[in-house]
Amino acid sequence: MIDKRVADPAAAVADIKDGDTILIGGFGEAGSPIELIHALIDQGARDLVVASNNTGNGQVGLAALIAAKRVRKMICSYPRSSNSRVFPELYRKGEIELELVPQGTLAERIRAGGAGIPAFFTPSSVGTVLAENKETRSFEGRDYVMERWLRADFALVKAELGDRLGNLTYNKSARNFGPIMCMAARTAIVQVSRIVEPGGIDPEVVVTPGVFVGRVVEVPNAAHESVLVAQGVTYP
Amino acid sequence: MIDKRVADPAAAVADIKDGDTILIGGFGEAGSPIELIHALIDQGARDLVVASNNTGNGQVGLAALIAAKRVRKMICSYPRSSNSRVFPELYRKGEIELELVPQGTLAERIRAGGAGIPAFFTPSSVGTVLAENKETRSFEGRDYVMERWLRADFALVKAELGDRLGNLTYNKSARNFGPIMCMAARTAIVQVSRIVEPGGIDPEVVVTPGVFVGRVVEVPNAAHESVLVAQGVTYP
Amino acid sequence: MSADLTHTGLTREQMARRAARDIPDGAYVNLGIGIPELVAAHIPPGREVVYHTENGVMGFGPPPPKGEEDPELINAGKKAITLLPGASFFHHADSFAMIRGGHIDFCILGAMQVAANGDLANWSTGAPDAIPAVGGAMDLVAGAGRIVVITEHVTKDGAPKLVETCTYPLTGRAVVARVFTDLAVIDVMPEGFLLREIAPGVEVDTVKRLTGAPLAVAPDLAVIEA
Amino acid sequence: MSADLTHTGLTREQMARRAARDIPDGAYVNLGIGIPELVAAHIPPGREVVYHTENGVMGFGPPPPKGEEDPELINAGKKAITLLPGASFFHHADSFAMIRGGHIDFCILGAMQVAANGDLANWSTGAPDAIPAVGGAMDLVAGAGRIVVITEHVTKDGAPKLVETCTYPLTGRAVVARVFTDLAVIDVMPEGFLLREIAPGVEVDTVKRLTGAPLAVAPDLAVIEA
Repeated sequence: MIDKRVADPAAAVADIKDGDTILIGGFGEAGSPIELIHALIDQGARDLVVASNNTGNGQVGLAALIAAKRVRKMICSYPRSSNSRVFPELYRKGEIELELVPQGTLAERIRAGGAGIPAFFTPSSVGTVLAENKETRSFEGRDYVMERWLRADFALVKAELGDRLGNLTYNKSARNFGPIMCMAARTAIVQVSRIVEPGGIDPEVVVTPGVFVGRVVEVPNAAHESVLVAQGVTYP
Repeated sequence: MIDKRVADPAAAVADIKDGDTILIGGFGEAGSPIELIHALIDQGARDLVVASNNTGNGQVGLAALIAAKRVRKMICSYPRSSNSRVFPELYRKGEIELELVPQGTLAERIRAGGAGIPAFFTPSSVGTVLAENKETRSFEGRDYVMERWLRADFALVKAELGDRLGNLTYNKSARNFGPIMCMAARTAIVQVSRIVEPGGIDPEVVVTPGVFVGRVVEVPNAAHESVLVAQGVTYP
Repeated sequence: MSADLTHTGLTREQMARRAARDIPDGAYVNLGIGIPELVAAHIPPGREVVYHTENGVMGFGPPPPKGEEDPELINAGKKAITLLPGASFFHHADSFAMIRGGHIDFCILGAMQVAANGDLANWSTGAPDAIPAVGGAMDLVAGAGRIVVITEHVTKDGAPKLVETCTYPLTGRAVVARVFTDLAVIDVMPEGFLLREIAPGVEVDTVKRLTGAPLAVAPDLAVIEA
Repeated sequence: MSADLTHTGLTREQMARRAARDIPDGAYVNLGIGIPELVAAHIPPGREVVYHTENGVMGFGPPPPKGEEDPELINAGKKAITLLPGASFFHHADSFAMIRGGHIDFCILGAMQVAANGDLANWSTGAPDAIPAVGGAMDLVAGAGRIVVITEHVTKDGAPKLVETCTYPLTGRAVVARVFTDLAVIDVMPEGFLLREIAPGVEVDTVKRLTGAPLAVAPDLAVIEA
């Protein structure tokens, strides 16, 4: 029997290794898999390359992982926000690398990684510093820049419903990078609000088919980053 | 008020012009927009370039459009089947062009057209006659062929539910090329089994957001190609 | 240039109201963070506009009442939103397919600088200690149908934001079609900036002096209905 | 070569049963049209396998009873299917993302020719009047994890289908890992074909004679449990 369910976040992230590349879902706090990230902090892997749209807030979740000096390099589109101090401090000190990628290019690179497309052309960033040293090419008289796929060892994703086969639904705008990150990772690790029986998700409304998912762990009352930040919580 | 509803298939296809490129949904009969195709036959546009996975069956739907000599060129992956005689006959006589494309490349070219990606690299067809005269390139030691996006003037698509904003759901494996063809056409024309009020489709289960759709026409009891073929129906 | 700061001009709400009048009925619209967000409240009656936010929502509505915010229902500015009937959710690759693929008709962005050829700089000062953050701006300017900018005419220090050539790192080249400022509505024409409309009580010479590039004046120059 | 046609060999069902034993528990599997379709009925007890069909269904089950076919629930061979609990629908680009992206573990295809280096030809005779039709075969061989072939060992005319070099147009280069025929199980090794298993009652020399390329014999050659 196929059973992708894992007992808890600790078991789900147990085999992440030093130096791994990890996609972490979420746009701001929506879809941020805080419990999985905290389990990764506890687990201790370091020298990680993390791709995520942002760099976290306060001292929890992704910001806490960065604060714990586990991340060698961030690949993201928007590494600052009103409550984001951890990344900027380390970045200014030269203690963390940054690969800045336009948000749509980041999404498309991840989708390409999942879809077996090693490179593609996009009009985004043409003529800007983010296209420097990249191949550009003209099609029908318009310039495009070539971008490479982004694939990863693991993805940490937050979804809504999941079954033992890995089928997923998401909650509202927490969907964001989840579906494509599941596609692009060798092993996608997903925390869901609730695990249901196979068939408990209508085949028409499955957003991520289980083929893209490696592990599913139930986290019934996931924390919200903004609540933790407002409470002044620091992890660990 | 935005209202993409159109009274009937004839009105929906009225402005298709000679020489237009048209994406036609369906995989075999599943998802084939027969009523829209028949309206296009009645409408009379010719010299069309049609991209569709197959070439139709019997003397109805896509096969009837081809039989009526309206199609200059087919772009497809599998232009034959047990009941497909129209295309093979014209093709052997040299009266219709064929651009044969691997099915996944066809899908990805259409998706790229809708996503603003003018070209991408794929491993499919490398080293075969279908990659001849195409640029190939090596990434990480593996060869890939460059393929171009496929965009169209119109798409004819069959969906299940639709609303006046163009939001769509599909029915089972009739989904196939529909969502990506809606993306890649300047005007996507969609026949739906039923029109519902905005909000009648849960935002979580919308498959094609209305932004990709130009027109929606209700066709409550759409014909099934296999039934028509079994009955020996010929259109017009 | 402190004297220039005393010029009469539009409020942010007035700028937003003027920009809103440019949005056609039925448009799919993406509003940037900041002043552009104010535009939604000013769409003229009778027009239906569908709002897209790049984090995966089409058809959202005004912010919810205090206390009813859902942390998983937010816009690109990470602010709580509501849904209108006919809304939909989709993932990030599909969201940027909408943008890059030319499906978003109208995009209103903020700006640090706009050049006379339509170049836009709105993401980085390029300062060595700045944390560069680009978000979806480069995708929006590359893909949206019409790109307009809402911005104060000058910086807090009084320096022109409409310039001959951008000194900040670019977001995109030759992408801006029109600029709405507190002083004027200015089009980017093949020949450069063209003053189309002017705020009530503001002199053309004032606008010219506060613009860092030549400014042609439309023969049918109008006063902005604020 | 008419005498060769009298050789004892496996039935199509037996070929399918042998191939099915190679499919690991938990695999995501795509079965080509023809003999490969028969494999699903022979998965050994205790293994759970999830079937993918490129027209956008994951997790389908056996054909429905006569009269209960749904024309909008079909597989890539355009035959009616049923759904198992945990099935899902998706569009064509996502379906081929699964294939091209390496998410399908195991793919069983038919063949017109397989070369000693693993080249596969299974879509066209290349005849001038043939209607070329490729479907998803080129994507499957480019992306699926392990590609195996089920085929009669020789054509209806008795010509070898395992050859030194394919004479028909290729589907993909060096893609086939193993071939299941009515006579044998043959691996494609860096050195060429290797006979792993042989059908009961069939002589090694017969298989060699009916193979159009050198055939090494595994030291632990086994008889197929048919």
